[in-house]
Amino acid sequence: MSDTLDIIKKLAEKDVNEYITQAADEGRKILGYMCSFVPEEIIHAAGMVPYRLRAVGSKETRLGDTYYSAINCSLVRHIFDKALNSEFAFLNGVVFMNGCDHARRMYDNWRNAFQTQGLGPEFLHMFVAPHTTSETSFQRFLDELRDFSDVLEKHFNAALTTEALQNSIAIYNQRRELLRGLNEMRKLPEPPIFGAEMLAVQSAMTSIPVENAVDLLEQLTIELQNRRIDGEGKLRIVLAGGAMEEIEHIQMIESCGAIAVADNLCTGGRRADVSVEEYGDPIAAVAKRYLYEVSCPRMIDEFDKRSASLEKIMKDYRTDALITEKLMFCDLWGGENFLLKQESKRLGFPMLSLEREMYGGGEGQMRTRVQAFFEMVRNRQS
Amino acid sequence: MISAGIDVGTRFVKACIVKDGEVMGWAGQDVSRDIDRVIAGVYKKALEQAGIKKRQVKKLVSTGYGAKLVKKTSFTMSSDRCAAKGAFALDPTIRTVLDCGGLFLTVTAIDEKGVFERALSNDKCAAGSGKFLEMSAQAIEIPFSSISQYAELSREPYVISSNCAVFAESEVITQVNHGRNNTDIIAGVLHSIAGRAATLFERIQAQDNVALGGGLAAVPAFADRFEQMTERKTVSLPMPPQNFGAFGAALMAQQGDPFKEGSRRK
Amino acid sequence: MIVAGCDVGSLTAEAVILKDSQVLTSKIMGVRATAEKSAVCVMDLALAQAGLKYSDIDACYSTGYGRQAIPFSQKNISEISCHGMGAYWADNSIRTIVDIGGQDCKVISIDENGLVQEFIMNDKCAAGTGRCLEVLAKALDVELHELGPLSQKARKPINLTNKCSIFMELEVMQHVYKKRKARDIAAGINNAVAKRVASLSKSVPLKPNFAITGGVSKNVGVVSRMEKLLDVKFTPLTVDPQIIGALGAAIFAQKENGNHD
Amino acid sequence: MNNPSTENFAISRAALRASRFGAMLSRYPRALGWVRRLMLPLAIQDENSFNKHFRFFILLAGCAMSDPKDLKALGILSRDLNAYMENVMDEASDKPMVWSEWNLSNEILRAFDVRQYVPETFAIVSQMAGSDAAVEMIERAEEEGMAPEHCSAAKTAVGALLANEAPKPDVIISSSHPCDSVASSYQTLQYMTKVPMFVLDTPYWDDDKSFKHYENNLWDLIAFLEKHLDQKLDWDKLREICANVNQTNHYLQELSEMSRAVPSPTSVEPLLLSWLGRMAAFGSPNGMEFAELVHANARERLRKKRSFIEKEKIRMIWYDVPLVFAPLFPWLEKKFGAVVVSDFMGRIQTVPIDTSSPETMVRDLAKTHLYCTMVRHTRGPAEFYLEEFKKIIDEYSGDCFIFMGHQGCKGGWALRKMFRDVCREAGLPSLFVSSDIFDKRHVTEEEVKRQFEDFFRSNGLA
Ligand SMILES: Nc1ncnc2c1ncn2[C@@H]1O[C@H](COP(=O)(O)OP(=O)(O)O)[C@@H](O)[C@H]1O
Ligand SMILES: Nc1ncnc2c1ncn2[C@@H]1O[C@H](COP(=O)(O)OP(=O)(O)O)[C@@H](O)[C@H]1O
Ligand code: SF4
Ligand code: SF4
Ligand code: SF4
Repeated sequence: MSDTLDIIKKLAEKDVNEYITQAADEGRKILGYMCSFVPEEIIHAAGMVPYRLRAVGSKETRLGDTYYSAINCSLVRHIFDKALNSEFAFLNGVVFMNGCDHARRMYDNWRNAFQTQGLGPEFLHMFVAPHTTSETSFQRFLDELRDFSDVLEKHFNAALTTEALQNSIAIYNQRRELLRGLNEMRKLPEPPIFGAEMLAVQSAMTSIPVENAVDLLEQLTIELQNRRIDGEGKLRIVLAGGAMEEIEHIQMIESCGAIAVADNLCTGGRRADVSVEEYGDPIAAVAKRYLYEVSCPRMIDEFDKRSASLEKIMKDYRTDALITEKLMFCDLWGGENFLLKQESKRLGFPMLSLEREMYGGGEGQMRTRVQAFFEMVRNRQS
Repeated sequence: MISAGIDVGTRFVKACIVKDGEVMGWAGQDVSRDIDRVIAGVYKKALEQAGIKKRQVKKLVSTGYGAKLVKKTSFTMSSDRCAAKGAFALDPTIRTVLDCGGLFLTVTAIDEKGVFERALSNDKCAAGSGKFLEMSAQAIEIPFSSISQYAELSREPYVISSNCAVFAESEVITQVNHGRNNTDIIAGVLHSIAGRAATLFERIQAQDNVALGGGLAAVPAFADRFEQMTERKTVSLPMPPQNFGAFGAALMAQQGDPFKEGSRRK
Repeated sequence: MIVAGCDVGSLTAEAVILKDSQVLTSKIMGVRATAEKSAVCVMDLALAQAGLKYSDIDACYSTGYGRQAIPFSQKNISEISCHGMGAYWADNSIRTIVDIGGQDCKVISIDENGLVQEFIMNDKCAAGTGRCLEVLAKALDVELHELGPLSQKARKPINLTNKCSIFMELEVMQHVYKKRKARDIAAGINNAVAKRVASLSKSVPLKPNFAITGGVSKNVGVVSRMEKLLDVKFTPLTVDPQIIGALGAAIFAQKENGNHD
Repeated sequence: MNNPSTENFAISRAALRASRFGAMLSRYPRALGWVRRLMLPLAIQDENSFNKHFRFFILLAGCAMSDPKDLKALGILSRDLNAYMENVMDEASDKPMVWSEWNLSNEILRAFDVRQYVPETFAIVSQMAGSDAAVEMIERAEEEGMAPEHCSAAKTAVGALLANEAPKPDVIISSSHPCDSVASSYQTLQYMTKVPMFVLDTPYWDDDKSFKHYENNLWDLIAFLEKHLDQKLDWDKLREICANVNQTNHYLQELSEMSRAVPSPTSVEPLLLSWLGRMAAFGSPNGMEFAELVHANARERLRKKRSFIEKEKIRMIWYDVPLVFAPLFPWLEKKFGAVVVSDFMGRIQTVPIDTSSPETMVRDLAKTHLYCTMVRHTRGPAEFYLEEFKKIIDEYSGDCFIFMGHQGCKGGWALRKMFRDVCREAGLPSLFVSSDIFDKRHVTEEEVKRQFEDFFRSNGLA
């Protein structure tokens, strides 16, 4: 049994943790953010701790529903519900992103709640990323990153030097490398870690200061050297999708006779895929990494690339099947699911798409489907 | 003057006879295929209870989802307004009426003169309705009248979050199969319906005092949960809440031109 | 060799006992408070009828919603595989199975060994399930088993447009209030459900022969409408469609525990 | 369910026939006015097998436009609409086929020698062929596995492609807004057609940097088109089109502002039609003539203080327009004397295009694109909606606000608390209806009517 893994799993189960409170006590500002496009390096270089908002621990969306409607994504409703319950009171600011329509409206709703109900914090910023990867978009994005740095500097009275940014890039790259190391181990026939556990690791790492993350990951890497999971008779699967934080859900999938050895989840392995270049203009390097490598269906002109990278993952990790995860009412992943389904027919890999509401139950039906899918994959293999 | 109100809801038909603002009699019955018979029957029962002949009724007003099915009415009126009218007549301190019916939750805000201000209904999905409670209770074999008793016994309500009433029901069944107590489940169902009612309540930015109307309000455990969630007390009125709509309609009938009253147009 | 299969669904529980590939007994009953109780109960009945004891059974597999909670089963298998296998066993020319149960519906494509090759299961909405039929039948005030025969007599079926089963109920009520004929409404209900299932089945390769299982297969209205929409004929099965799931589980038990020769 | 037809453009042809018939009739506006008057009671009834086809036709023959002069204007517009449809179906043509997303006003595209198809218009075209056609297309797309949450317009577009109702494209142009549904569905369309696609990246804010970014995008688009169509942009033609667009916009903008008068001399219908026209006839002589005529008619009524409808009683401000329930407008008019005085779909708010040089044209075209309906509001922060909404409330003397929410517009639904707050502050009663602009499976017409009736009653408006 691995101690560090237990520590990390505990971290994943909660929204506030001692590392964050400690950082706050030391006077570091905590900045919440919503989406994988928000550059953590820049926030970090301004002396702050980026913290990804999660719905974990939320039971209902009662208050969130006073703003959002029943056809809005449950993740967003849960997170905003938590905000209205002052569960994010420890944040010094929130950065929103025009990721999807549901999430970007949180910028509006949060401001409204700030004005009408005094919901903190005061610093609410909209960070805008283009939807295409053209040169024009790149220039625009570069500009946005510079503006973002300026805003942080001004509002928090911080000095965001090139050197600081270079350091931040280095340490985030270190975190990425460590995560990649773990992923590398998952390629083994007997991986050291379950997919559910790995998701816990990945989610926890976005809720603590990066320095602590690196320490924990280093220990975890050592501890996992000798851990092996018996993969005998289990299918190797890859998960793809947007935000995913329900660890029990992956446990359920794995309990049907599989190990999730790889993922392309927004809150998962995709963040660690590619490092930021450590030479040249650091802002440009960050821009390049975030515009071209986040690999999200909100980018309209790069499905081929996304599909190719998924195909590569499936080959590298020798997976038997793909499971895609989407939340109800998500246009972006709905469309992506359809495209992946076509690709699965073209390339001949089995694929199952699951739709769920965040913390929404319905396990019985889901289990039947997953189990039948695994039985089907085995039938096809034999 | 004697007037009558008939509320043809999604689940029940209710009738109420009023004489000069006083209730004389009322009756209610499940809707069924032969709706005309049901309406006639309910009306007749209410008249009998009031001891009044049909021809003595000067004016008849209908309300509710199927208001148009009632024949020979003076006019029809929307149910949110009738429920508010009824509740306000019983207690003029009331500013908000939450009508929890078979398929719709409606919240109505009124001003200090009882004039309608605004109303809101729940989102189109049935998981926050009386019907859902009935279906769940049926699925786990709890008689409707004992729902409150069962819910009180629950220590750990299992909250069902599915948006769909039918799927929520199947989740209920799955949970039963997993050995969960039916007390926890019914408490969870009540919790989720009350949650939706509370959201609606928040949305309209309701003022005190609050009255609960509709068939669901007759379930004490529901009202309790609702109060807990919103941290407000609701006023209990001297009439079964399911009857507010029909009562309000009958009161409307007593007035001259109902559309002028409370008109907000400048 | 004696094997058994047990299917605990949401409404009914079934048990099947096989002896040397012959059905010895089968039993159907309504579910009890928990899946475990239902399973024990139905298996007791089946065993009693066959005059056997638990220890006589060489292997027992379970399926259905309650499949994980069954104490005496060695393995649980999804309903989808079991329905595929059960239908295949009943008639081995079957390649496509449409199963419409109480809580969901599935279209299953199997290979020449009865193993699942492809399947689809409804997940978006409850419309298109047996439960939806029950709710609508109740709104129309007819018994469930009358719905099929009644709809066969329809001349001008109504068109139910709503996607949501609860609101479909309201729509049915409105038609009732408008004094539309019960048979036309019944046909409208069956057509709506059949249409749901038919559109689901488009994403699975439809290979002949076809079979329909699950409780709703007893509703002739839905079945004949499905045949029309999919342009296929369903092969009647020799066994009661409701026990197919349990039967499939028993066959799996036999396959995986018998001596392969 | 009908067997899917194998014939290409079966639905489009039927729609074209209906439209041609309408155009023919509109040559006799007075007679058409009478036909309309006679048929109206049948049209505003609930849909049944008898009136299914002609009720939409009635809408087309002038929605609630009872003035023969307006009907004449409609006839002019329908010439271009017919030409558009004929063009789409003209498989023999050797001009390249360009698909362009429905929120792009395609002045630039028109300055090339191409045929154009707006995939989402198919939803409207199929309405003309009877309202079930749209649902059929949607079902077709959903059966294929397309995401059910996508905008029904996008689903019809994909359904049309599957049902051989869409022409084969050579290139596609799209944009990243107004909503995720567009962003996502164009990836689907591109995947299915496998042709080069250009995507304009729509900015979030309304500042100079944003406009500049979009302008750069337009330059990229021109380069892309020149390359893939192997043609040069005809700047003179573009200048002509821009000049025409300026005029047309001027008329339409004034038209939408005339509704401030009580009673309103115009309603949302001409504007909506021009919105349809924007896809088919924007920048064309006929398009301008239409705008000029409806403008002149409204001006005439304004002078005489006449209402657009027979008797105006309720002035409504709308959020989104349920095209599938088009006969709702005549019904509202007949039953309640309700007229839409302003809405977010038809309202034109834009800047004139400076035609002095290619640079100025592209600069201002960028602005007109970003000020176009849907795009103007949905792409940015809530203020883009709310500020305009507050202005409308101030200026248009509305009696109520109708939020006819559409299932695709998740971003709009996410704002409904703020809309409600604004209404509350202004003392404006508001009705929130959950519907869908093209998919009548979502909510029945009867249900929508019931909600309207209850709402008007409750608020003492009727
Ligand atoms: N005795 C009862 N039997 C069944 N349901 C009841 C009973 N008493 C109250 N209810 C509840 O009342 C609801 C119907 O409320 P009602 O206000 O009559 O609705 P509507 O006006 O839409 O018909 C039912 O859905 C159920 O939850
Ligand atoms: N005699 C019958 N006639 C018509 N339909 C029936 C009949 N019996 C059952 N059904 C339908 O079958 C459904 C139950 O199917 P079943 O396969 O037993 O469900 P499950 O597998 O979920 O237990 C019911 O919801 C009902 O619609
Ligand atoms: S799951 Fe989809 S809708 Fe929800 S926040 Fe993510 S991208 Fe947006
Ligand atoms: S999900 Fe259920 S309650 Fe919701 S729309 Fe569908 S059948 Fe209705
Ligand atoms: S109508 Fe709404 S959902 Fe459809 S494209 Fe426009 S903004 Fe998007």
